[in-house]
Amino acid sequence: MADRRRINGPVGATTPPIFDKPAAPAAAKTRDAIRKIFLKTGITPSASGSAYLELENPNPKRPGNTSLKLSCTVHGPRALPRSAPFSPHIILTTHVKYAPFATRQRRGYLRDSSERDLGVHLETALRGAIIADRWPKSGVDIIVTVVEGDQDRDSPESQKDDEGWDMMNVLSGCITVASAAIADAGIDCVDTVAGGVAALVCKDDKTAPTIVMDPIVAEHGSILAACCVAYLPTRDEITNMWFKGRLPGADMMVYDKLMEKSLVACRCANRVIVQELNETVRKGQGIS
Amino acid sequence: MPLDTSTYNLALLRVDGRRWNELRQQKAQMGVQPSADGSAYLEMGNTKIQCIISGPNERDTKSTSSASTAPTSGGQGATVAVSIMIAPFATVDRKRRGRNDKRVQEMQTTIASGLAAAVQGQSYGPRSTIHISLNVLSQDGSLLACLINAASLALVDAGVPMTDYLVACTAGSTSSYAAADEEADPLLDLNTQEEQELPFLTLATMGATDKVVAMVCESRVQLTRLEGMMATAADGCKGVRDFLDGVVRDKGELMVQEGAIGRGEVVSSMDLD
Amino acid sequence: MSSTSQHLLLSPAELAYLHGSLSLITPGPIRPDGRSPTQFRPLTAETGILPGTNGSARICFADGTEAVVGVKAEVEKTPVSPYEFVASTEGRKDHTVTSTPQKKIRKSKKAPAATEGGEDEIAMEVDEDEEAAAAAALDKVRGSPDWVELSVEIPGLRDDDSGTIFLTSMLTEALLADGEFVKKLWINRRFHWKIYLDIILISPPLSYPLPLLSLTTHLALLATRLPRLKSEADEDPMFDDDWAAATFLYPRQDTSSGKAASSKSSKQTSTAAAAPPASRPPITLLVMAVGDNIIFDPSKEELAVADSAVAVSVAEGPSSESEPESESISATTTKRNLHLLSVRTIDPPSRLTPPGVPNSVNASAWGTMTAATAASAAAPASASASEAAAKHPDARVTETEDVVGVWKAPRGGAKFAMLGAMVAKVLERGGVAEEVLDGLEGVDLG
Amino acid sequence: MAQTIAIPGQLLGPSSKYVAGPGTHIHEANLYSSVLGTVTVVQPEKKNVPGPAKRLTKIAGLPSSSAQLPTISVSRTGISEKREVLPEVGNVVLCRVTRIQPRQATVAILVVGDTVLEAEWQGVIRPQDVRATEKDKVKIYESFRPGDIVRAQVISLGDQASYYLATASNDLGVIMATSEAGNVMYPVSWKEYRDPETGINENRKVAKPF
Repeated sequence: MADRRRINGPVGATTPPIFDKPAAPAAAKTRDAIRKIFLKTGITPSASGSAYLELENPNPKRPGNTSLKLSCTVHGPRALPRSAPFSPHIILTTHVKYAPFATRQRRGYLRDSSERDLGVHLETALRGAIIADRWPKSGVDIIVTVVEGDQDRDSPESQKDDEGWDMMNVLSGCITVASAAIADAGIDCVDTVAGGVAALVCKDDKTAPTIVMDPIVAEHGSILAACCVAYLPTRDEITNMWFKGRLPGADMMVYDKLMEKSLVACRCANRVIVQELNETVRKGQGIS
Repeated sequence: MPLDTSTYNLALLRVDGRRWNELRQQKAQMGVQPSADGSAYLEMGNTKIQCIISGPNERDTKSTSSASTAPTSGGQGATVAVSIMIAPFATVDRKRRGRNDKRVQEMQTTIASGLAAAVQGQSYGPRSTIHISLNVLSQDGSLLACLINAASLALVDAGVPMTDYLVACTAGSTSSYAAADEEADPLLDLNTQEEQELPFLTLATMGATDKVVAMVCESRVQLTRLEGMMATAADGCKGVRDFLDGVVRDKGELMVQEGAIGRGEVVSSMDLD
Repeated sequence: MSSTSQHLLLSPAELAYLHGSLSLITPGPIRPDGRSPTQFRPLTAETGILPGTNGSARICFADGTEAVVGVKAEVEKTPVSPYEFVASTEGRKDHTVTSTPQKKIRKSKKAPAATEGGEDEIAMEVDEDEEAAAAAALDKVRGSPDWVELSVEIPGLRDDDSGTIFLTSMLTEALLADGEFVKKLWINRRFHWKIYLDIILISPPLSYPLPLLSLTTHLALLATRLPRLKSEADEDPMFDDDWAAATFLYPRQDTSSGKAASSKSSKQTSTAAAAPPASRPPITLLVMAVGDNIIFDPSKEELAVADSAVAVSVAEGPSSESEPESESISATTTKRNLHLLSVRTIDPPSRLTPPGVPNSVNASAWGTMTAATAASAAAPASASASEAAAKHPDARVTETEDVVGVWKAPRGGAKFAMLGAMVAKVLERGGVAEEVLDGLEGVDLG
Repeated sequence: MAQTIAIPGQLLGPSSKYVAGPGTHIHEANLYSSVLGTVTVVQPEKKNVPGPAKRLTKIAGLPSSSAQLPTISVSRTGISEKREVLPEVGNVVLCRVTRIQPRQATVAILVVGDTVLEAEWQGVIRPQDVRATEKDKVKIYESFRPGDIVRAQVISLGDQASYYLATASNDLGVIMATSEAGNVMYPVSWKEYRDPETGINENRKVAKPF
């Protein structure tokens, strides 16, 4: 018999209220550059290194005109716990955590598998850059918090993007912000790492697909394929690459063009890092 | 869907056409996993289990955290660590078991303490561990019994000294507790349908002797019927032991042919009881 | 710590020797087990080992690593998301959801500046009877990625361990990348199949488990069969309970239509392997680069000296019209239409290996610049490095030139051209991917 | 003028002209910066031909004089006062004794050279490293007590948990001790501290105050 104390909801499924029709996205002007990046290091005094990154939203419809906010803190190099085995090099642990309010779908406080996946990508990207045997027997924790995910709040629910393309933009942001934070923390790096994304998009199945840098998921009709690259500009080497999607033919041409485009995106992002790091040193010299 | 045992009394045949004291069809293989110290694959009916043994080696606490352990020969011998992994596709409807699933841990402890009684661990010293990992590929009744049989077969393959095979079998009673009719006779080696419906117990004995090492009964049984069920289970264990013994002897024969052990020294080293 | 690097104890000298032998150019890389760069380790594979599942497979490598995959399918109700409801009302059709699939409704969409009341009538014509061919309806259908659930179980690793999760997401991504697989799970607009793919690694991983897991998944999906649908379009699904009539998830390109039904559970050893199915599930190959050599299916030792490693997921799509399909059915000459699904770089465990100490700095080897020590051939820079050594014999190793033969964990990443070459080598005509697919076709699907 | 600024990965010079100091790394015969900071070039001090080199405790070959290259290094002074330094073999460190066991004294390393560490590193002083003379007659509890501040020298990276330290020369040892009664004591001899109020002497391995 039903529990008298509990008031049960209606038996069948009910459809939620439908709000007013969101305005159609403005025709996306062809953007052949990455979104403007705001980067600031040394924002958290308690961490040994920290950085904050924002990606500007080109066609804002809401008050805050950013589409991605990331904050990264680096704790280390510090002593390893007693139980850890002897390691002649630094132990790198990376955590990527979405704030519960960051994306359209609220995420819990425990890290789910997609965040752990991003963590492994970030670790691969940074381990290539860090000179590990400079800090024997020590560990460094890199924690990136996604304050605002790169998801457009206004696109109608039906276009609910469950392909996860926005994860690539978040990963490239994480790589850039973590690299700035590591430099701020004074951990020896072979080079600064910059993240960049390029995607193969097509308006509708008539027009030929085009390659776009730093894609905004809601702006394009449908994204066929995308790749996110972590790049060392002066050494011209790639430490992490993540490609996903379906290329029309098996020809490598489209694949290589996509990769080159993402490297261009990385170089632009790297310019921002270099400028910000110069800024901190100049400011540091000003004081001392 | 309840198993209608009513038809049983007519032709004395069970759902899968077996008599009351018939074991299910058993198939077994030893040494299926070349990279492990000892391995065995056992099928009793549709319950299929693969057992991998690594050890006896120096105890590293990391891997034995999720397993349950039991010291052998009163603490001076090696410890036996058992970890069971039930595949999500093992049962009819897929069920993914969490990490510390209480029922699995309980089975692990029963098997570990059972094997600890059978294994002569003192030749390995207290700091070594024999790690037994059991993978359940498909589950159709008397799971604990099959796990024990697979583990003891794999231990023989790993060359761990044991006093005797540790064999186990399940036995149930045809009428449920409420029916209370007198001439309910016991059933041997139950499958899932019978287990869900009838009271049953799992009995593990030290080889063909009647020494009971472990007994698990989680359903209500009338005391008068318990004795009959235990006797049936003990007979079942003898049948299982003969089957396992056959498998081991075939494997031994194979090894002799392949020249793993010389024919002469085999006979001298075996102190025939 | 990636799962591969735990119990591999190789000294810097061994690592340097391995790296040297693998990066040889002239006779090509010399691998510890003597394989050619594109040669795979022998494996035994069998399918249909678990009658209780919709499809199952087991692959065992020669070195003993073994994986078992079970595929189970359940019918699940498709949640009708409210917004689809909105989209359908935009089309102004009557509210009862009985019309045929969306494709038949011809509607012209005015600029959605429709006022709240939406009184403009959009001409709409519903053809009740004209049933679209199933194929035509299929491409309109868009499955959703959460119809597939894949879980990996590795002994010794917890399932929320980052290594396991990386493997799981890589395998899932390969399956979902091109959206073809989820379309097969569509029953009608109200129901769909939910596929559970459970992968178990029986023994602790001896080498990086990715290729083994993906090959086993490939075989299990090939052997998966779903009961034949008897019900019509949008009714509650009714299935034929004769398992022999079950249809394969990846239908076969059979000449005789009855072939699929007749080759049911009875093990046909004599007949030629069934013709390759039109499209096949994806496979993921692990490719490794040392120096300029590209090596496939690396063992644990080889992976420990890798400069870079990449996992490439490839699938064989239906032969697209653009390439004329050669008529002969025999597996060798069919031109496979491979297309790339996903590529991920793997963090090689070589970065976690301890460095060797060159003689110039090693105090116990008279770390001085006497002409005899090999270091003198290196740039003189290392000379004064030994001066630092003299200051305190075992001071931490200061930066020195890369001395040939002394192992140093690789720094930085891989060159762009090298990554491109690795992917190209997998995809090229008659390349490794095709060789693996041919090999897998040989397995008689139980 | 402000020194030049170096970003990790910035080319500093060919490795044939410079020697790599801290904060730099060598890649394909070129010197690159590996830390964010300012570049400093240190000319090697003119080496007057040294007399017979003082016999070092260990026989180490004489550095040949041909390599007189300036060492280039990138220092993080000024970037942030928290400079992360790792205790290196040979550094003189200040540490606080946290635990005394018969076979070792466990210490927490606080200061390396002249930089105060932010992270806590653990060190261990073994009885045979306490004194240079009569190594086997050393009693730990007569040399250190929990709470003392000790100046020691790092002799090895040690095991996974702690560095190995030694106080085997005169200017190493306890530099500040608190007595049983709890007030700060002053050194009276090379192995005794005295409590000014109670006048009781306590045994310590005293560092020669300079």
